[in-house]
Amino acid sequence: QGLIGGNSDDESVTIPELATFRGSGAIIEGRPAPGGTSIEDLPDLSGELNLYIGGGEGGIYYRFVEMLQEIYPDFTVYESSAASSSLAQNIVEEVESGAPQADVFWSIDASSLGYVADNDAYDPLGDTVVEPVPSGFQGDDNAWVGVAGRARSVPYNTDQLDESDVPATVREFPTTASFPNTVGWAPTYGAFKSFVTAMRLLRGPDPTRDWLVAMRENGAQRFPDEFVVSQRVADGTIPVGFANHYYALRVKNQRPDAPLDLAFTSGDAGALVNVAGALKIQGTQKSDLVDLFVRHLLSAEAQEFFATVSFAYPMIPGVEPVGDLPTIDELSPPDIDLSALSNLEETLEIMREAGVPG
Amino acid sequence: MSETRQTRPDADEHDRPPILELDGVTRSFGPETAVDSLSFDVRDGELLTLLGPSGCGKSTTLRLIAGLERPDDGRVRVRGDVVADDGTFVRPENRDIGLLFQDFALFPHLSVGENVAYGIANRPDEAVERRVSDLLDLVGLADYADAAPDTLSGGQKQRVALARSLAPEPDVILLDEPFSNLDVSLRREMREEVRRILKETGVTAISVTHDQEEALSISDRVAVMNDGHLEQVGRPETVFEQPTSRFVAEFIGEAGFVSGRFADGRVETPVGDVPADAIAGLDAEYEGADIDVLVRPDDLRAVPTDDGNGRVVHRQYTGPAFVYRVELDTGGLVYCEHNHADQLSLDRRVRVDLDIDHRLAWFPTEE
Amino acid sequence: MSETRQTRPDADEHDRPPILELDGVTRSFGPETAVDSLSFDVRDGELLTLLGPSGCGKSTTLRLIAGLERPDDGRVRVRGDVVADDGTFVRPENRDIGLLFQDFALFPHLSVGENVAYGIANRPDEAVERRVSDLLDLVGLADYADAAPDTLSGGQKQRVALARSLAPEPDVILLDEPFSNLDVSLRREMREEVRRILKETGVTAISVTHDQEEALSISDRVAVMNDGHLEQVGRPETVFEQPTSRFVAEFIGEAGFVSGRFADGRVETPVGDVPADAIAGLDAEYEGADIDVLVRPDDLRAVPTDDGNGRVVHRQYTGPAFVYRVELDTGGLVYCEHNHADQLSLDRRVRVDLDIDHRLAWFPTEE
Amino acid sequence: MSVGDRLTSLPDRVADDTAVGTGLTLLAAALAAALVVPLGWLFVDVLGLGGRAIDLATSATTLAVLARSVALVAVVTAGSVLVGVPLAVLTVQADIPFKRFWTVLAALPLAVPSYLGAFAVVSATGQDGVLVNALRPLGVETIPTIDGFTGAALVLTVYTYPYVFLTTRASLLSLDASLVEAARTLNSGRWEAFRRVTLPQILPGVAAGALLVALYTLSDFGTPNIMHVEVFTQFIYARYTGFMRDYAALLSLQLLAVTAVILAVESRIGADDSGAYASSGNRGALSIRLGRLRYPLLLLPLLVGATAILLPVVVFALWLTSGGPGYAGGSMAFSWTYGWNSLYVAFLAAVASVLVALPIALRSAASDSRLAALADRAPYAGYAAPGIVLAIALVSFSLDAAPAFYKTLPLLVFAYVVRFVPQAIGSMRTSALQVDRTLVEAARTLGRSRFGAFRSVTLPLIAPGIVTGAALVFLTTMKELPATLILRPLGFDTLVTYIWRVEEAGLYGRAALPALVLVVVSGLSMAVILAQEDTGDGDTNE
Ligand SMILES: Nc1ncnc2c1ncn2[C@@H]1O[C@H](COP(=O)(O)OP(=O)(O)OP(=O)(O)O)[C@@H](O)[C@H]1O
Ligand SMILES: Nc1ncnc2c1ncn2[C@@H]1O[C@H](COP(=O)(O)OP(=O)(O)OP(=O)(O)O)[C@@H](O)[C@H]1O
Ligand SMILES: [Mg+2]
Ligand SMILES: [Mg+2]
Repeated sequence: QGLIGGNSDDESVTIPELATFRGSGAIIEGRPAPGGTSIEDLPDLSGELNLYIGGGEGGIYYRFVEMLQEIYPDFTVYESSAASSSLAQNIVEEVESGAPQADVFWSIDASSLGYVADNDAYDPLGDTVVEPVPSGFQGDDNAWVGVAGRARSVPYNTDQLDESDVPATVREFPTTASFPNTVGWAPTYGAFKSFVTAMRLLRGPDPTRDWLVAMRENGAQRFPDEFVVSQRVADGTIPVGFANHYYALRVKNQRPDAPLDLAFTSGDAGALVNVAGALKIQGTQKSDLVDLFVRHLLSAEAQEFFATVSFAYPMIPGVEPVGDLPTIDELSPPDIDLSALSNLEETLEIMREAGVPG
Repeated sequence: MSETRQTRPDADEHDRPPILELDGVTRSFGPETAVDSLSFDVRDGELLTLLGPSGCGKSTTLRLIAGLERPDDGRVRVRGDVVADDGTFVRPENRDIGLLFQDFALFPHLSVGENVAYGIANRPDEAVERRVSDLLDLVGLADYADAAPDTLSGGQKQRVALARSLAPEPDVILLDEPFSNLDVSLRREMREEVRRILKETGVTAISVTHDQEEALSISDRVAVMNDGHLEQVGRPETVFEQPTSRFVAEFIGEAGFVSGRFADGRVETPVGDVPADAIAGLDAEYEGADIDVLVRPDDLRAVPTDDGNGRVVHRQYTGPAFVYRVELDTGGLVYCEHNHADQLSLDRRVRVDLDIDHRLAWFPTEE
Repeated sequence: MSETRQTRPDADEHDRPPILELDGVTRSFGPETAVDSLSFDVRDGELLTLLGPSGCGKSTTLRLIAGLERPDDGRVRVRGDVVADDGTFVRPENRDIGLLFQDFALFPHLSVGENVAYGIANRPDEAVERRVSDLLDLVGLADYADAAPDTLSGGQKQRVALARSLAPEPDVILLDEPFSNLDVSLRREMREEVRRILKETGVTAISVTHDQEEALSISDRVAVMNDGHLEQVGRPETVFEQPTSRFVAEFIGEAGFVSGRFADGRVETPVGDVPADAIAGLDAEYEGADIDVLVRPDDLRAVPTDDGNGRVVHRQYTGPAFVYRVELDTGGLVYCEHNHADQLSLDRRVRVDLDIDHRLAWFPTEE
Repeated sequence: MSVGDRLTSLPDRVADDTAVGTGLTLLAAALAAALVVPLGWLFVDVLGLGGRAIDLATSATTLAVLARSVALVAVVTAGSVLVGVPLAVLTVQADIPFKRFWTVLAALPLAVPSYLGAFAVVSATGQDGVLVNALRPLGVETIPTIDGFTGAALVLTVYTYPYVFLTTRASLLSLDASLVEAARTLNSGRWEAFRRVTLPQILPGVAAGALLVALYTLSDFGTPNIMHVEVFTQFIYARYTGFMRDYAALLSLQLLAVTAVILAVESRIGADDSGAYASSGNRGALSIRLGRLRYPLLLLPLLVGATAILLPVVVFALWLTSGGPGYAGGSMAFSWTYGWNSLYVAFLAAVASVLVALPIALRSAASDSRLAALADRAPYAGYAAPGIVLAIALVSFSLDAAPAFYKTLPLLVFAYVVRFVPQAIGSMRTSALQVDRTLVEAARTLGRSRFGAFRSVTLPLIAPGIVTGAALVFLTTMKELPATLILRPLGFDTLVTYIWRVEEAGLYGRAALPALVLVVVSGLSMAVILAQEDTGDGDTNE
């Protein structure tokens, strides 16, 4: 029971209590109430909205959309979900043909947003919409806004290593004596490719290739995805790996006693923070509804949901990341335009040349 | 190989209007000419039998008439309407011509009854049912209406095929060896029955057969084909007794030839002298010619004797009789048929005598 | 319908060892018993012909012998070894028995030559080639080695099937209507050729045929089947002249019956008196019995007369002769064969007389 | 004249068919063109690459990956034939009990998306696999991880052999048993008779199935990806997801070139010159008595069935009960509508494919004109293109050609037809080849028009092929993912898109129920479909 309600414009709309938006598990307990704008303080959503939502994390995020539809009986979302990059390319084509299908694009990574933005297939979001989010997580011209973040991280096994054993830069990994045959990675995974792209943008192609070769020659082990990498680290099969931060939290949430912790490199590609974000598709007839929808995604409840259910980095200052994660400003991400991550061609070429096909 | 003499037209050959006319019809498969400028007529209500050696083009002729093959050349007319020539081609389903296939072509997915009913599906159910059961009765398969074709014996399949082709009562029906898989008594019974039906309903039929007795006994006319062309067409008696070519003579019935010179109103042959008036069409104009006279097994008798004019080289039991093959001392083989009671042993020397009660046919002697 | 009398064993019946023995063999398909406790032997090197009405189980019998069907009951032995009974079943490929299929079963994916070569593929290439060309010569298809089976005429297919089954020179060969699609002259030629080959190579053969002349003329013995069981087996003359059942009498050749009482050493029949010694096996013990005497067309003569004892109800032209069907005034039908020169018209009253030169067969009169 | 030459004189035996034949050829060609046109949009994409195209296409890495793909294709195709043909023979000709059950079981792996199977295999094996955990109490400590080239080959074989199985079955069902009997009496043992008589006659069927396997393998992305083999599709996929559509299109065209080669190979062994194996006296299906071997032989379908179906079901079910890896939270409830949607589109696709395939297959069976042959072959391009590539091409195509249909059900069904119609063409053509032409001629002389004869004779006789074709399209549509994801109307979810979504979200356990539903529904529909097939399946020799 326990409704926060009362302020709502419409008697029929009841906002569930905060716990409903929270995940469950050891690392979630005892969180403070989130700051930021509550859904209660936002106008009601109503009408129909066509949503393109990227796969992967999007599957979890979509649960929040379902909750919005439960809260607002007059609000209906028609979704289509596919790989973010594929949706991005579709959007560009649809817009070019004058037949956009969706009103809003919720991508799980910034490169897809950047691709749509670069191809001018967006309409800018309202200023009030993007205002709560730090500028590093926005597109130029309000093209898109981040709604949840994820950081590259280094999961390590606490039984085998101390945090101090983990080098502060990825550059040092191949030369770290205690690491041969031990670093786990998942080169086919999109986030890994973004990481390599970032490295390429930061350091240039040749050093990146050399780094990949050195890693491979040092016996880096391939895994199908980074969740498996994190599992294997927790199992002690490998002491350390490269993975998005939330995979380790997922493992921890299930196996609270697992000897698993996260380290972060600083200032280099290994500390890249990528975001899932929303974009208004050019030609939508429902510009205001899209703005309002995105504001809902940036509400306190939504951010709490993303933080506690998918262990993402919240995008508004009032909401803490889960567990003992450093806050976003404690991380030292590289200075890089996230939209530029969409240029993968050279990255793939480099990876191939290095014998680490993606 | 076989020279042709003038044909004596049969008396009734122009009685009735032709319902089917083939005119110079030719059909080749690659280098092989299966049917070679074939021309003949079939008259309304007539039963014509096509006879000929295996591979001579009989089935192809039927297929051409039915519209399953298109002639390379020539014209086919039904009731005076052209159904196939250079420019015209009437489809098989519009020709009202039924065909019993040599290899039956029963529909494997339909029961026996459904096969028979296939061509009359547009009639009222009850009529179909009645006709199917009548026809199955006719072919002695009343109990098999529900059987699948592939559980039938060879003869049973053939009978179903017959019933199926009769069902729609086509104007013209083509029967490709309709009784070849039937035993003699069933065959005799069926062919009389079929002939009766054809005659009653006035259906015109062309039947292919390898059974001479069948050809001679039930046909109104017999057409003998050889290597794609027509050798002779005529009433059974004519074809049998007055073959126009050696081929026909040898193809129908066992044929022996005895040679002699026609002189002084008689022909002197190894089996005795034959008066010219016992030989059909041997006019004075042929005086002095060397001729071969056709002798059938029943025209000759072989008497065992130590001198004689020949020797038994083969004998064949046929039930009621023995047929002896006798090699004449002058060369040449003749056949003699004897009652099975008087047996001659193989290699026995015999004297062969003529014993004729009808006029014989003759051919100019070959070089 | 047909009573059976004692069989007189044929003289040569036990000459040679049996190579094939069927003993109580039964095979049913659902409710239908296709072969019903069939027992017979075939002796080494013999040519046995199976005769019987359509659907009587001939093909099934061959399939049982070849190993393509398993008997429900009974035993099949080849050279004394059991090849099929309750517990044993020797596979077809291990029986060394060849089979010519009634419906040919040519391999459509192989050319004519390849079809013939199929069973001898393990021989050296050259030997295969020679044998194939010999066999194709034999069946008159030397030019067709490369043809596809489905471009052949019916008779050509049958000949290929024959060549194929002969190629591996099996110990025993089963021929299911091997000549049914061939014209008479080719048939005659082929069967003599085949018989010669079989005899030369000592192959044992069972041949199914619907051609009586074939059955009587080339077989060492004839087996008559009816409705799944054996009616009679014996030498051709025996089966023809001394049938042990009315069924056999009627099935082989045209049969008429005349009835009479056996008294005072003679039987008085509507066609005249017959002395008892002209009737085979009519011993004194039957004195006083009512019997039917079997008369074949050649045992009777019909003389046109205004009184007489019967009436011509049907006549059939066979080439050399006419067969008249005469309805006797006392009831019953008889057949008379006359030379084609003496013709009787339909409905003519005739006097039918016996004209016999061999002993007749008889059966007790049916109630 | 050789047999081949002779056969060329066979087509159009009913003499008036030439005109209609030409018409039908044109129709077939038009249909084929309609199916292939969308792929033309790939060329448009490639044009964007300009001169780089040649370099990219011939780079050493491209060729190396291509070679690996081809090797995988070869291994999987061979494996599928080795599994599929014996199973087909077993279920058609052998005297095994519960034939229908084994038939459905053997065909069922086709209903499981191979990537799910691959996923299950990877999860089940290896040092921490589900299987090891389950077997640990029994003392099993490790099971080697099944992955890499061998793993991919294994999984693909297990999930694609049903193509060979089904098409071979259709051929076997129309086989004239008396031919095998003839071979046996000519002293061929069972095996020899099979090799020399049965095999040549079912070869077009086997080849049709093998072709589908080869092209499926060539175009599959999920399985090699999960098994960590870098194959060409993955190469393409990586470029596509890296926003390099033109490059991906170029590579796709290369893939289509490989397809052309495979098609050429198939038409050598397949039906082209050795077809028309009609033989008149059909004695129904042959029965092989297995005797004591009967039960041991059933281990084959059991084993294959167990790996292909049971393993994923068990793995997913374990996750369903244990929560499995992934998030504890999140609901994404399963809805039965997904199942209904799957059935509905699969049904529409099957019907549409049969309608499209029929003229193409009939024409190609009856005629040997180049155009008819081309019409028969061309649609395979749609099948061989990786799903994602085809989906992209279709997006461009429909946006340009028929924007009104973009993301509508008709377009989705069209996509399925483009993608899967070759499956129907192949099996229908095989059975059309086996219809004895004199039967049609008999129908014509009995007064039926060409169409009437077709309806009452040809159609029932090619029913096994139609049924098989429809079943193949139905099953593959049920599990199709890439095109469905991209082209479905908004809000239209199917079992597979749902599975994809939960899997992507890491909610592996939730895939269990829909995966199970997919298998069960496919199994049931397969049973229904195969039931129709048994018309000609009399056990005459029992
Ligand atoms: N596979 C089968 N299933 C059901 N019935 C069958 C089967 N094979 C044969 N029969 C039946 O068994 C009987 C005997 O058939 P069989 O083929 O042996 O006859 P047949 O003597 O060869 O006849 P024909 O001279 O007509 O070829 C027939 O009534 C036939 O319908
Ligand atoms: N479709 C075809 N292709 C090639 N040759 C053919 C074809 N059909 C028939 N022939 C050939 O044409 C000739 C005549 O064949 P047809 O079937 O008309 O003979 P037939 O007189 O019916 O012989 P049979 O009495 O043996 O049935 C044969 O030599 C045959 O091989
Ligand atoms: Mg013929
Ligand atoms: Mg038979």
